Amino acid sequence: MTIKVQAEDFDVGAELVALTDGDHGVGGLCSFVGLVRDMAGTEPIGAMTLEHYPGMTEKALVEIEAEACERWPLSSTLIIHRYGRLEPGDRIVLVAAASAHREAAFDGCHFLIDWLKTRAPFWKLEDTPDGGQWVSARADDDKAAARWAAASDKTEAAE
Amino acid sequence: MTIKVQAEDFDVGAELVALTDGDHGVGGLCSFVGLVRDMAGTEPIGAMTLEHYPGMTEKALVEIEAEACERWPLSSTLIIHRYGRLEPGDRIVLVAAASAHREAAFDGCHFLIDWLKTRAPFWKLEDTPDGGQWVSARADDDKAAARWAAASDKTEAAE
Amino acid sequence: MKLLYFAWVREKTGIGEETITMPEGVTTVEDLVSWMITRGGGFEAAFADKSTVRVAVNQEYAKIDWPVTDDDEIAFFPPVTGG
Amino acid sequence: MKLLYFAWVREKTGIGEETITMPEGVTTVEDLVSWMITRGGGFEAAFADKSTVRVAVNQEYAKIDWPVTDDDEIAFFPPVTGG
Repeated sequence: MTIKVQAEDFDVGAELVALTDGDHGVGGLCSFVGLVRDMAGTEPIGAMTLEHYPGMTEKALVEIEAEACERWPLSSTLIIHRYGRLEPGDRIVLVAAASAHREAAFDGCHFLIDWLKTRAPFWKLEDTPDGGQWVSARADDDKAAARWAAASDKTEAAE
Repeated sequence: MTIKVQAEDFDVGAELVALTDGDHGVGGLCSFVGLVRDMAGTEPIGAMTLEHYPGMTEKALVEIEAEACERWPLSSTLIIHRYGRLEPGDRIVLVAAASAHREAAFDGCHFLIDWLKTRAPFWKLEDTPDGGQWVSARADDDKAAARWAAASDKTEAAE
Repeated sequence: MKLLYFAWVREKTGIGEETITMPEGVTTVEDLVSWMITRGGGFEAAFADKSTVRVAVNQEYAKIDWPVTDDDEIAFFPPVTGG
Repeated sequence: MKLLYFAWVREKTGIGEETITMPEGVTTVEDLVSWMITRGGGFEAAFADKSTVRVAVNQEYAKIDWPVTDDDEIAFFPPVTGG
């Protein structure tokens, strides 16, 4: 259960190896890396700046990890999210989930990034030819997160 | 579109970095690492040996990658699978898919491992306290793979 | 109470952080937002479309009817767009 | 034709690879499997439950009615369990 909110880049390989190192009960490790694209829709972007809410951001990520661990049998999870100025090709975020079972690793990892995108206090400001533009929240992201909420409701109803 | 079938271990970080390096159209990279567990069901295992069909294995993996790239807008994919003797904690397989979009990266990666598990000619022999035991195909794996087959049928019907 | 503003809410209000004494008559998040608008200028602009502003009280997302006290840390920001 | 055996099919037949002349009367995968069983011993044991054996002709999965020729590479193996 690792959370890092940092300006610096991270080493994907080292982080993933550390996540399962010495735990021989792990059968699968799923990870997702989000990267800065050089396009925002049809507009080229030169760079972006990620703002966050120190304190609440970490707290929100801890809650998202705890929720994932409650829903799936995960042996370890990881969220690393950067802030500050980033350029196209730069890594923004790494989330990962390890489990004895493949499906739990996939679902746990997918849930981490979907919930992070709608719940963790980060805001993107993109440098476009027309100047800095705050990225709008995407309906698709809400939809992706709602999928997991529905699954949770079902679980609760069944209990 | 990289395929490697090898006895040696691989460097997850280096492989994933190489997969998106210089491609600033990539927004998401999803990967899955399969590892040797120290238990097979309730039985402890000391090690396992992976047998494969040189020639057909590579061919099957190329077909699985091609199918993934046909179904989702993936900018790159990777499959590395080991053979030979492996011990608990050892990496067996790495699959990864990069895309402009998060959902395509997740689906592409998930598809790669699900189809690999039911279509790529590899066979596991586990060292158990009762001697070497060939692992039986799991109904769960067939079910996981069938999910994607159904999705494909739907696509075809809609065309 | 400590007030924090992020992203374009911060740009519109023109400040990132301030400490104020809880205005008279304010007991909920909704009251506080109504008071914000009476401040005029950048504050009025920031809260012109209330549906686009999210609120956190003591670093937890809060609904409009959430109670607030003078000891609280209250943050205003747009829907999040990280990841 | 070149015949290959993998995993427990290989263990039961006792060989990994052999080259034979296509037996008389064999035109499909099904004919070849029937002929295998007539070889007796380990071959009979390997094909005792045909539903557990998969076949590939020239490195492509093949159904029971697939035609075979003397130039083919034909492999017999259990359902795959990699990954």
